[in-house]
Amino acid sequence: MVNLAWWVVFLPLLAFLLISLVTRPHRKLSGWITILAVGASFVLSVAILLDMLARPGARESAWQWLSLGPVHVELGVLLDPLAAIMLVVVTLVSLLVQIYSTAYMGEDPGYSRYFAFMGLFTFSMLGLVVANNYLEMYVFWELVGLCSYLLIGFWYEKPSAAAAAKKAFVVTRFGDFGFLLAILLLFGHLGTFNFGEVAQGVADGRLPAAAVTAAALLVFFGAAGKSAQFPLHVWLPDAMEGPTPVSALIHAATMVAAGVYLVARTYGLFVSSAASLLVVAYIGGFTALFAATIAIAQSDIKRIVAYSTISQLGYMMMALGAGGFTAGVFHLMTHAFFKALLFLGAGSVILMYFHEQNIWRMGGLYRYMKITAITMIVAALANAGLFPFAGFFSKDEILVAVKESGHLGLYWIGAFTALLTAFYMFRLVFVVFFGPRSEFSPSGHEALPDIGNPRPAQVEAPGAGASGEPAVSAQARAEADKHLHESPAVVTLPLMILAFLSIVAGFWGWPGLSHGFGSFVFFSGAGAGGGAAAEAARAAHAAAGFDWPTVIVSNFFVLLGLLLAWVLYGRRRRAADPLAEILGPVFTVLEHKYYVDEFYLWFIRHFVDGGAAVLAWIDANIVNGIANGIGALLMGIGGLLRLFQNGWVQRYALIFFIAVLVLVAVLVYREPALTAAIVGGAR
Amino acid sequence: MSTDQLGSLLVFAGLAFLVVGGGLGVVFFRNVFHAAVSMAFAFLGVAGIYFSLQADFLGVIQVLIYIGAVAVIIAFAIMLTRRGDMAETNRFVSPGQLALGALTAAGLWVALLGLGLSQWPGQPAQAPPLPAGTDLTLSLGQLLLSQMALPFEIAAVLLLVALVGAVLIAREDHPGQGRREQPGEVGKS
Amino acid sequence: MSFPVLSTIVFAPLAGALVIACLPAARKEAIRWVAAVAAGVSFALSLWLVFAYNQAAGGVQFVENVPWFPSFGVSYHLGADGISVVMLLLTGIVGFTGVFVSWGIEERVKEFFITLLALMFAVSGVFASFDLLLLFIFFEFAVLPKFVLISVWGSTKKEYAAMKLALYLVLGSAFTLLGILSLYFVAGIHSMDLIQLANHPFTHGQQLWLFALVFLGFAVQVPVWPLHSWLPDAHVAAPSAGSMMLAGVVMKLGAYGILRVALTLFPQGAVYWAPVVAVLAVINVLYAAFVAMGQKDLKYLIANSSISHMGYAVLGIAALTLSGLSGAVLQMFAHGIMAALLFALVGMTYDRTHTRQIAEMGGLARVLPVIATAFVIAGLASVGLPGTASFWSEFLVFVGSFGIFRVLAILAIFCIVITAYYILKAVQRVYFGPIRVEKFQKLHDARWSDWVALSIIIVFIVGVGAYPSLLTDLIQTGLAPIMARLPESATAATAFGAGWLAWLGGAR
Amino acid sequence: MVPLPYYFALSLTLFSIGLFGALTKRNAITVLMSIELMLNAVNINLVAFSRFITPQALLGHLFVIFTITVAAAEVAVGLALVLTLNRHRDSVNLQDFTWLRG
Repeated sequence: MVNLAWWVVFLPLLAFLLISLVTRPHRKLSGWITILAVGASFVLSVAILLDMLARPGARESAWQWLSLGPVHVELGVLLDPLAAIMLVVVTLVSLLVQIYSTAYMGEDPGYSRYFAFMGLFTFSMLGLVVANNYLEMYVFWELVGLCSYLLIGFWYEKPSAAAAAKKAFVVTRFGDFGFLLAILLLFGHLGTFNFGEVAQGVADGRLPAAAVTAAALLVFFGAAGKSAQFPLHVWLPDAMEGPTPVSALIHAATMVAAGVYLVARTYGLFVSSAASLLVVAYIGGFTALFAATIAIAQSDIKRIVAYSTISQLGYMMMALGAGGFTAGVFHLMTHAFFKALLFLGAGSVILMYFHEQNIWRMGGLYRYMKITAITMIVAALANAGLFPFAGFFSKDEILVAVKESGHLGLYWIGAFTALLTAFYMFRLVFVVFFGPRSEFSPSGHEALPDIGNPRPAQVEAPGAGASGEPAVSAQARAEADKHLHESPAVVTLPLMILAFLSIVAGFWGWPGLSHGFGSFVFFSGAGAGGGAAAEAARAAHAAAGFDWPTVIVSNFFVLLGLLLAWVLYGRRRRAADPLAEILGPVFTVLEHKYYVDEFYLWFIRHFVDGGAAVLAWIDANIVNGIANGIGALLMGIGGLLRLFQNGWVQRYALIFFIAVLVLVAVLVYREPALTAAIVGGAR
Repeated sequence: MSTDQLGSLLVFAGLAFLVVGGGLGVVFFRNVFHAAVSMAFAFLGVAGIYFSLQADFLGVIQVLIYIGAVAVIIAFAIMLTRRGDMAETNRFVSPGQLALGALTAAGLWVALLGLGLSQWPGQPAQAPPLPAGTDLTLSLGQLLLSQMALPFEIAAVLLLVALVGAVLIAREDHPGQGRREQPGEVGKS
Repeated sequence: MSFPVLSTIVFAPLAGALVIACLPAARKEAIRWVAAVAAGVSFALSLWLVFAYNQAAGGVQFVENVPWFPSFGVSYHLGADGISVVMLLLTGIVGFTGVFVSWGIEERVKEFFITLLALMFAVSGVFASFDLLLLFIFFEFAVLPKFVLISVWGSTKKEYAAMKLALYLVLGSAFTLLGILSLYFVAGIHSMDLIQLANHPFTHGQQLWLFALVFLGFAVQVPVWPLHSWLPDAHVAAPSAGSMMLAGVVMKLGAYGILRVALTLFPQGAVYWAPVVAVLAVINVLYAAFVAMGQKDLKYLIANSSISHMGYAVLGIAALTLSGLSGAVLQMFAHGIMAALLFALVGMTYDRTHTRQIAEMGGLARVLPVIATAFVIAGLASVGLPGTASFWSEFLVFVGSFGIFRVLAILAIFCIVITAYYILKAVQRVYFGPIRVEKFQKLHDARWSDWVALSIIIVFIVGVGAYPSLLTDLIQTGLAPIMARLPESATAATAFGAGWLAWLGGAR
Repeated sequence: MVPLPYYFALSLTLFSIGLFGALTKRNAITVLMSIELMLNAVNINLVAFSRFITPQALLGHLFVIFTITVAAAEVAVGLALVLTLNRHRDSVNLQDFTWLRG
């Protein structure tokens, strides 16, 4: 069964090579090659999952990649419940996104290039999931970063896309720097890269406590880079420059989850150093709250969902930090479904609405896109965490785990973030699908300036829209509406599947279920052993069933958030954001994402580019200067000597005889014996 | 001092005066032709010195060649390169070079004078008398054609080469020499 | 003695040059094909060498030893051990692709290829020679074609750059010659043969100053930080094939020299100076990276990034561990082909847009897709992405040096972020984004000769990236004798190093 | 016959005058003349020392003969040169003939 995993991983790579080398000119064919490859991988993954469900346990097979003295690097596959789950999630979401992309990227000139990169991405992500040692994970980790660079910068002609791609790569690379240091630290002490052996080494205490914490924090540093945790979150919102299916696959379901997966895979490190757990929990919690607050003030449909992703990832990290391994992973799975659905839904809206992304130019689209609307509402409910939906079960588990770990502060942050999540989700739903059509809705395909969140004051004056844009006449809007229609089946089918999953997936985690998610994916204590204590805790936790206080608190907050959204946006009459007035200056701060980007840019422009310019100047003038200086010095001395050679015969004679005079003086007065000998020697 | 010593001293003084005066004349006369004439007198003085040293053959040669040939050639040269006002032809170079030149010459004179006058071992106070009947010219001739035959021949060749060379250099039309340069053009050729 | 493989590899380019000399200058095509064949022979044989080298036996193989100056004990001694095989392969690749990249040269084609082949001859000579003086002669001979290449076919400030290169390199080789002669007389065994000298026990004191001398001599070539200012000017001024050979192979002569002469003969000296070398290496890495970031000219950026990457190789050498050294040698190979590819691409871009200023170029990817894709691959290789050869080399260097110079290694590792920043910034500014300059609309993409060159190098970059042990096993056998002679306390570099050196180097 | 140092003194004086002339005169011909004076000074010395120290050997005299030959040749060539230069540069001033400068 294990070598099936090799096929799961390498099929998409085959697709990538086939497309980029052979079938590049044939668009349709390239699309189908990737879909077939990922589909096959999906089927095999499901087989692996079923086999894993039948007989759970870790199975590993490795192949010698590089051995050099003490350094042994393997290319291996490690299958255990965690990996099996992730395999299915990744391949399923990837398959749905590929199908969806055939329509979304329909008339794009880079069609086959897009599917080639999608194949490469799926290969790297699957490789990352099945990796059995740190270095192999780092290799696929970087490859995934590469694919995200290529796909964000897919429309490389757009300067903003190219800049976003570079930003994404550099920020995640910054995280990878930490991850690499962790690997080197662990290898330095334990002499191995393999996860099992490292966990065993840590358990046996061969790693000093300080080194364990350092390694754990560095690993988390890498994970924070990839999963866009604060302060390395800045690249994800900009990554929305890429095509929407890319955002759906990479920046919602799979790649960003890699950070959480990494922490889960190396959980042995974290468990044996309480300090690192604390850091992970609090950074996770803070990121969740931080991102949620920003999300409520965004105007771009994709950026709202992006910040929601950062917030949910914060939840997962908080869960792992609080010891809720199962909760974190379960939320990872459910989140993948409804977040992918949200992005694909947003993509469907954008596709059909003249590629417009600002929610304040939409409004009342429910009539035209019923399926998209309904599926997005399901996703919003799941994301907010209302009872029957998947989000509720995973988020509830997280809150329970946080409460059990005793971080009450985090518990209330989590609950309040649930409120914010519900609020911004339904702000989006109400503004986009319900209420009156916006006065600034686009009538044709020409690109319109970004109007951000129009303020009620601006819209007060009749006819004048934000930034002086004339309100669109009713007649023009009616004519534009004729173009609006539901997306084709290829788009709506994945939406419906994901919506179904967003509802059903939650039930697998029903507390107390005999073969529930908790009994399948759990952290079995140190290494493969599975300490008795962990076993008992898990059994007790599973049997406890619902933790009623948490259920009530979380649902109450969600409903409150929904109500607030309905009050502010459900009954609005104009395309203007009342929240701007309520929060005033705070709103503008949120809208500008706490000015984190601006700070980073300022820092880079001053210290990094500035430093580089200074050093470049130093190199050009001082180091070069010295070299040229020596050259000039020699030339100068040469020039001096030339004075003696000015062509006058008499000048030469003069010098000649001065020398004779000096010689004679020396001979006569300093060496009398010598001169006597010379003069007297005639006989 | 005996009378003949006084006599020879007087003769030497006269000759010395002639030589040094001629030398100074060469240097200090403004007109280069007067310098040439004073040079001739200096050569005459030198010839006298030879005779006073009983080197009569050399004295004759000195007169014959130096005064007869060299002085004459120099006179020709002066005549050939005569330009305008003769008085201005024999001037000194720039004062800096002049001072340096004078200093060097004087320095050399002082240094070597000290050496010359100092007593070095084996210096004969008085010139040893020549054995009677020694014919300087005869012995010189024998020496020249016996031991010194080779240098003698080489000297002959040298003279020939010099002769031909001088003629070639001073020829009027130099093939491929191009136009004359004006004084202003320094080092541009 | 069987077929003299090494002599053929070394002298094939020279033979090609001589044949070209006989061809009339007008027949450009014939000249180009003769050059291609000559370089091709050398490349094919070096490729064959990789597989024919008997790794089990190890040591120096394919030996050709003919006494040359018996009175001095100098002999024409060619041989190849693990390291030389890898370096010869590098020379073969860069030389062969260099010929194809310069297919478009029009003025003075005949002299160009004669010089290029002469350079290839000199460089492969250095890598194959096991006699100290022979190595030095080839080393010195290499300066001549470089000077001619830059000063005749160069571009910006070519005379200045050529003269500067010549002066620096001659300065370097002056120290090297001083080192070689002093070690020859100090050893007194009346032989210049590397293997015999390696067995000769130099005293500890001798090893200290001899190592310093030889290292300094070769350091100018690498270049190590204070002596580097010749490189950017020379690389920028050189024609694309010239800068390919310069960046691809000639920079490695210095590092190879340090490894082959300084490290093999004076291990204790190496251990003593290791912290200083490490500090210089890290300065090299960070300084050049920052300077590269501040550059406006694309070719200057790549030249400085080459210095930064060679800093990693020197750091690997300073670590004196097996993984550090093998990482250094692999980095020499990986950076060699990658720098050659980058310079080839910049050359191609320059031939079409006639500008190298990053600001003036933009959006070339739509007009030059092949060159843009190759540049992205090369850029990612220089960033050290897995799947490219430089990932493995940098990783091995990090593993090797992390244990010994903790603080310095961290600084060097941090530089992968800076490199990513400036390389991708350049790629974004030059190839992505909209086309800003109107006349760049209609540029013709890569010709067939460019295709050949690019594909060969990319195959090697990705090939070694996917399966590095092909080369690392070779390198490991090559390093075995050196590692054996390193005093076991080599890892305790601080044992000999003066106190503050150790502190600076970050004791374990 | 006055004692030897007198002759030496005379020769030295003549030599110095000749040297002074050669170093400081602008006119090429005067320089040549000064050189002739220096040569004569040397000849005086040769003859005087030969007469006082080795009256029989006559080597000094021989030397003088050869010096005179050389001097004559030298004057001839020297003046030829001066004439040609004069034809080119229309002046006899040594400072105009500076083609051979660095």
